[in-house]
Amino acid sequence: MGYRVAVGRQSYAFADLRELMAKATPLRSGDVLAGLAAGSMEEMMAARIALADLPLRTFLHEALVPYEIDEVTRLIVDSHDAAAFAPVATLTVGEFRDWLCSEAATTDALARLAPGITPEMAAAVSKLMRNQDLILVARKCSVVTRFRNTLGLPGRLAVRIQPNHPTDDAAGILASTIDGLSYGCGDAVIGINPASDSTARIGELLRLLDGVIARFDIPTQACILTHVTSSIALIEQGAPVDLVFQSVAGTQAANASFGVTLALLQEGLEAGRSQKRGTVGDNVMYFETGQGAALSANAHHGVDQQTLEARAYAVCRAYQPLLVNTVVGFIGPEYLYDGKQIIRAGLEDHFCGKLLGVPMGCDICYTNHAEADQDDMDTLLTLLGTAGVNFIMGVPGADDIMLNYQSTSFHDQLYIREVLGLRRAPEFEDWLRRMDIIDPTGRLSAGQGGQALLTAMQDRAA
Amino acid sequence: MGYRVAVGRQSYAFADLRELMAKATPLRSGDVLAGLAAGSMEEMMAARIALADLPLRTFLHEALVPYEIDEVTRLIVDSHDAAAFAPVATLTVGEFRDWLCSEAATTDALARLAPGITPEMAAAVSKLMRNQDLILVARKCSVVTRFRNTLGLPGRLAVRIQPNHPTDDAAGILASTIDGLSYGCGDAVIGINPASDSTARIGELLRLLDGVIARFDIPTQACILTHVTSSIALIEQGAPVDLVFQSVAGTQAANASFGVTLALLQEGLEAGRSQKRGTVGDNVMYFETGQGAALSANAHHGVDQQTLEARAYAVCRAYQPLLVNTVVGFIGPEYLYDGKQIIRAGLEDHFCGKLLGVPMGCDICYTNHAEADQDDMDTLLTLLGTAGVNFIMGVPGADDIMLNYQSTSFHDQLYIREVLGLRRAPEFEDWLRRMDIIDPTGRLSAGQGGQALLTAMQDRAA
Amino acid sequence: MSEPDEPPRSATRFADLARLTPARIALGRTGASLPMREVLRFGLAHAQARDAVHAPFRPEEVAAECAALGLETLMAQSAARSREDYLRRPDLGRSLSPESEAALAPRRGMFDLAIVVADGLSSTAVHQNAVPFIAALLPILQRQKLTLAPVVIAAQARVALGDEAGLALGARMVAVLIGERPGLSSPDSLGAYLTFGPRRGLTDAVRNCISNIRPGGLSFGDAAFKLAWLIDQGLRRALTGVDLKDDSDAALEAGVAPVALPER
Amino acid sequence: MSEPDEPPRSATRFADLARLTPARIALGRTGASLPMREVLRFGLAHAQARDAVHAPFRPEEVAAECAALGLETLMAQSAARSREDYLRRPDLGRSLSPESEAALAPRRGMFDLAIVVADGLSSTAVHQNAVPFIAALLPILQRQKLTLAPVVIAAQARVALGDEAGLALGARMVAVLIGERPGLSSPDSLGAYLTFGPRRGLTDAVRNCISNIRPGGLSFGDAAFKLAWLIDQGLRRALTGVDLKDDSDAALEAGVAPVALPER
Ligand code: B12
Ligand code: B12
Repeated sequence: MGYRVAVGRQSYAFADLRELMAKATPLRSGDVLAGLAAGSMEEMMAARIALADLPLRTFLHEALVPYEIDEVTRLIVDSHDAAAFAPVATLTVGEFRDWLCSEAATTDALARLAPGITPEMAAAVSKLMRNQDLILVARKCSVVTRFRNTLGLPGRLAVRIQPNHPTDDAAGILASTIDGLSYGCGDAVIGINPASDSTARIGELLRLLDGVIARFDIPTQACILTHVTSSIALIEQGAPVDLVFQSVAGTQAANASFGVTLALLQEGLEAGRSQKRGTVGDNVMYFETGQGAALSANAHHGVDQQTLEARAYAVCRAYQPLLVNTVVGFIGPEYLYDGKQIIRAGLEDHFCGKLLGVPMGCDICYTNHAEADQDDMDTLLTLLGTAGVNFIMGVPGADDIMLNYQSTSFHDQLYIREVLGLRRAPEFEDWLRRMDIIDPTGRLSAGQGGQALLTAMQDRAA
Repeated sequence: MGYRVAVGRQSYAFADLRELMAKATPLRSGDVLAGLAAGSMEEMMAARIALADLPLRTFLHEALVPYEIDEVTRLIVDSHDAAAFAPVATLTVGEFRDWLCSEAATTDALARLAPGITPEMAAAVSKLMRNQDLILVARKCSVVTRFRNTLGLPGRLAVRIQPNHPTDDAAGILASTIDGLSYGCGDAVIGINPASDSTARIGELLRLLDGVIARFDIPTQACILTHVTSSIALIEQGAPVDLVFQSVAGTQAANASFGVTLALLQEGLEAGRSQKRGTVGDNVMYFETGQGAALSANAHHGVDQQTLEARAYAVCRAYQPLLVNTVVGFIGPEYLYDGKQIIRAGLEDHFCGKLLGVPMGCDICYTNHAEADQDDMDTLLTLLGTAGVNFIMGVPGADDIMLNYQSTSFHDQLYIREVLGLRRAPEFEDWLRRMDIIDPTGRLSAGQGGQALLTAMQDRAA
Repeated sequence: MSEPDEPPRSATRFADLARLTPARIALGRTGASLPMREVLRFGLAHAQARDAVHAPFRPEEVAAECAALGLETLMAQSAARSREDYLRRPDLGRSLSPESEAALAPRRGMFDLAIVVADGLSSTAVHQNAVPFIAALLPILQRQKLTLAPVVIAAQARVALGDEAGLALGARMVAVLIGERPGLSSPDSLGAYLTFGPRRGLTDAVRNCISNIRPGGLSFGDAAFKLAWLIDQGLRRALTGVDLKDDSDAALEAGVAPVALPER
Repeated sequence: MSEPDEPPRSATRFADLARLTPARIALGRTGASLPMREVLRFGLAHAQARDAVHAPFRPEEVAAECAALGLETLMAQSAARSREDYLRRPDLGRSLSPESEAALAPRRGMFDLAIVVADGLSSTAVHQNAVPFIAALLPILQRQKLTLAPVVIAAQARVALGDEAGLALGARMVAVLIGERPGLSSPDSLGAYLTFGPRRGLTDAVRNCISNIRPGGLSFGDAAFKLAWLIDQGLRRALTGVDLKDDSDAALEAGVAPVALPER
């Protein structure tokens, strides 16, 4: 079904819903690369005007990626909760945006609504929203998850320690981990991207982190970000796996390029749960996503990258994850060209995820081939802090020496806590107090805090 | 005196302090236009490395604009407070940045320091600071001023109603003013940019605003943003002038192009004070500035635009202003090319002004010939709200129909209050409560609030 | 689209306010936010205003219209070679190109006033409003018995280009009619800048400005009266700028038009 | 520069940590912020890493070095014509230019393995590490008695360009040695991607990857052993990708090198 809009003397036609969605999207290089972007600002506005008038329920009847060929579409359609959707069922996309901004959309109302929202609806409404709307509404959404601590409570921000090392060297990884803990990081997860794909090596890393957590009795979880099949294999071998990681995308074909299917993710979930390693909850999955992944795998079906990204969250949602991380500027300028595009995408991703009921964090990051710098990251960090992001990365000095990109640092999280008064996960905060790493105001302690952590290192050396 | 830095295999030379300052500046089109910008990122970093090592007191000996030919330089040098400067007198620029970020730089310490800081020092240190530093430190600075209310208290944000009209039509201006008040705006000032330069017309506008303020007993002030000479003339004619306005810049020559001298500003200050119209204080000056003004008047002396902007604040500071407003994206892309440059400049200006002890507000804005949009403004608004900006503009629908640019709106201020919990000036807040315009949480009231304001309109009509 | 929850106030009467000004007031709100329809209306206006900056200038049309008023014209071009150049290099927009300089030189004479029509940031403004404004101005100037240089039609021009043009033509005063930067609600606003004794190196402090000349702003008649008043006063006192205050309104009201009342 | 106030902990011992990893740890802090010297160090590294992306690729040098190892080479070029193009259009970087396609076709044969050296996002990585890595790999491949196609040296290339190159040469398997995107601390990191049955339309799921090959990362010897192990296993099982797990470490430790231990 086509759409036609007249603005001024010009009339614009959009062949189908996919085209309408793509043309309504704020400019980004990935959509230009895919040949889907609007040709002018006026055309973009025409698409938004048409999109605003579209009944929200259209997305329940008209699939952007065909049901028959795509299991992600099937998941979205088959698991849609019509009762939850009821309060907004008669609205257009534009009216939905007004409702989201209104006082009627309370934290509770939004939580009840989430199962009724499809990723396409979330993406559509986000395209009509300014940055301030994305912040304002996301801020009202609260998605709380638990494994060994409680993440996502209002006014709190968690941090993943990302102690990567180019050769997976245990001492190096441990050093980064201890440094991170001494800055009060690590409540989201201590998560290593292994340089190696070797299961033996990954098993060692798992035991390393398990040892640290056990030794200091840290109310947090560890994760090695290896392929889900490796995690399953490791669980079978009896390795101490807290969280099962996987990168996911918004189409079956893109997931296939990642070597995963929904059934495999279900297997991963069950393997993870079978461990019963959580103490306060059993959210065992950790997912990463990022705009452009589907296009980069030639698996985008003519759908814009932001909509596909929202579909990835629907994939995540099905497996009750502890953490979902949009690694927003990670891939490169071919998908998000500069700081402005990265900032916008970060806000969209966070909003869409939260609206869908997913525990969104953000890897606020850029690569050296993109037109971005630390100032852009400071900006996005401040915006996402205001928007209530569940967690961010803690990379030593913001420089990932293995993945070759820049993210947020142990210092950056201190900054955002300072200016926005954000606290850590409650169990973790208590632990940091006990260890005298932080003082009662939440600032780093003036005492001997963190010193004890060094013993982990010394023992190793011994 | 020259500077030389070796980085890697390359060595960079900077002929003098002006060149060093200019090359250390984050990229912006105005410095490129002036032929002052660094040629590469590496050269920029080399300049910053040299600048970080420069003793802060260098700026006391070495003037960027010669003392002999520039009264702004003379003002800066002659009014420097050596005792206030003492705590940082031995630091380099880089060490000064570290001190500013440290716990030692408390709100009180920063207030005591302000008279000891020259604009060149502020500009220099800002060039070494990331966006997050500019926010973090500015947030610790508090500059409180008073006329009919108290502006600049921590946790508070004031708004200027800017009810401009292309023909200065009284009814139109009044309509915009009432609309603004009904959104709880107007505590900074109700300030009109007159389309006309006619003193008679300006006198009418002054009486119009004076009438509204008197009628509803609003604890706020009015201003017509006309040339200081016009305000002086109007005061002599007995017109009700609350605040005396003037655009200023950072060099004598640029001020001359604006038709002002320091002596004239002093006259303006005295004329304003002679009125004794303030109730809680006598800060009677309202200044506007913006990067690029000096260059645009061919009066930049080879100094980068950000440093000159900081010098404009030293001009303002001398006249105990109530309000200083950097109209950051106002002039156009030849000085700040895109959203990124506007955002950076807004943060720098706010930081430098606050460090110098000036009551900084920001007209968060852009023109239609610049590469910027509402998303960039939302971003800068959120950042400046976090940084503790004293006031912003309230332009109906963000569209100034006379000055032809986009600023922040009555709605935008609601947004930033909502997400950051910012309150209005205390006296004004009380008044809004009495008028039932806001409820006890500070949100717009659910009652008949604002209705009474309409009577102003009806009376006029009658 | 649904009516977002309006601010709690008699909406009809607040809505009445909107009729009093083209400003975007009485927009309503949803929570703290602008309603969707206004967000879209704004976005569209922004898209269109951005296009206005780049709308091509058609100097021949302006020349033809001037000819219809009986005015001779000269074509000129600033040193800026492209719109990109113009936007980033205002310095270039302030100078005549060497060719234009050469073209004006032979026309040097003894004129009271030179009028320069410059595209500035909105050729739309010039196309819609420059010639109607001149048409309103001309009769007053004629009554003032001023000698007029040929009208210069300048592309990619800034205000200060008038200084070089006025100097080249030997005019005592120059009036630059220029497209102001386009606004969301007024992509067609014309500015008039008056400078006594045009020559290189002047600053804006020695000019007077009349702005917002367009049907939705200052009418052609009122603007013409103001400009003529300033021209008259400026020529008498041999200056323009901050020392010449626009008291034309008083003159208009008092009927003491030193020249003549505009025809409305 | 002054010592900013250090985190309250025995700095010497925390500082010891920094010797254990190239990661930026034990940096100290001033308030909540990174000390000035680290901000500057980071900024400079960023400036230099950005330059690395644009550092020119010198394929002739690579060819000469390969020749010194006794390897024949072929020059190729992707469909991306400029660095700008390459950065914005990864699709172009994945295809051979028509000229290169034509140049490879005549060399089609029956090879076990084709090696492609591709600039990727860091020609620095390739210039510093590709040939030393091949030198470490070669003896193992020779012991494996594999037939090797001429080495393809490809400019403006992405990983998937190897699929077209391998197909064109008739290789059962292709190993692409490519410059990984430059990091702040490692502008010189080389990746090796192995694909069985190269042809158009493959996804990354059917490849194996060895990453961070450089002196500060995975050593040439270890990387060569891993790659040779994967090649051997891949050829035996006629697959690469997610179904082929890298168990070379176990093999290495157990001494069950199916091929030969790398010479270190
Ligand atoms: C960018 C990147 C990605 C991007 C790729 C998309 C893109 N358009 O570039 C995304 C985010 C999608 C990604 C995903 C994954 N990646 Co990755 N990725 C990288 C990274 C940071 C840079 C690669 C690079 O510079 N390539 C060079 C450029 C010039 O070539 P290119 O043709 O543009 O890039 C292609 C390859 O890089 C390829 N690719 C990217 N990752 C992987 C992983 C594997 C196993 C394979 C075979 C191919 C592959 O995708 C690109 C597009 O085709 C490297 C780290 C590094 N230092 O190199 C990790 C890295 C290669 N990835 C890794 C992993 C584990 C993965 C995942 C398997 C994670 C997961 N558990 O799901 C997934 C799935 C990959 C797949 N099968 O498709 C590991 C590989 C470990 C190993 N030795 O096997 C690395 C080394 C990082 C790490 N240690 O975690 N990745
Ligand atoms: C941009 C602008 C400025 C910029 C100019 C710098 C720049 N590089 O563009 C800045 C911020 C510096 C500025 C300052 C002032 N401005 Co101003 N400005 C404008 C604005 C918004 C747009 C002008 C435009 O589009 N010009 C067209 C472009 C294509 O030409 P240009 O050559 O690039 O622009 C030159 C002129 O615009 C000139 N200029 C700008 N403002 C003024 C004011 C006066 C009185 C004069 C003579 C010249 C002048 O400066 C530019 C560079 O030379 C207009 C509003 C409007 N709708 O036009 C007000 C406007 C022209 N300015 C106005 C005023 C009052 C001032 C100030 C006198 C304010 C003050 N009290 O100090 C100062 C001083 C001006 C001076 N003497 O130098 C009034 C003029 C009222 C009147 N009828 O006289 C206007 C109409 C707005 C208003 N109502 O407040 N301004």
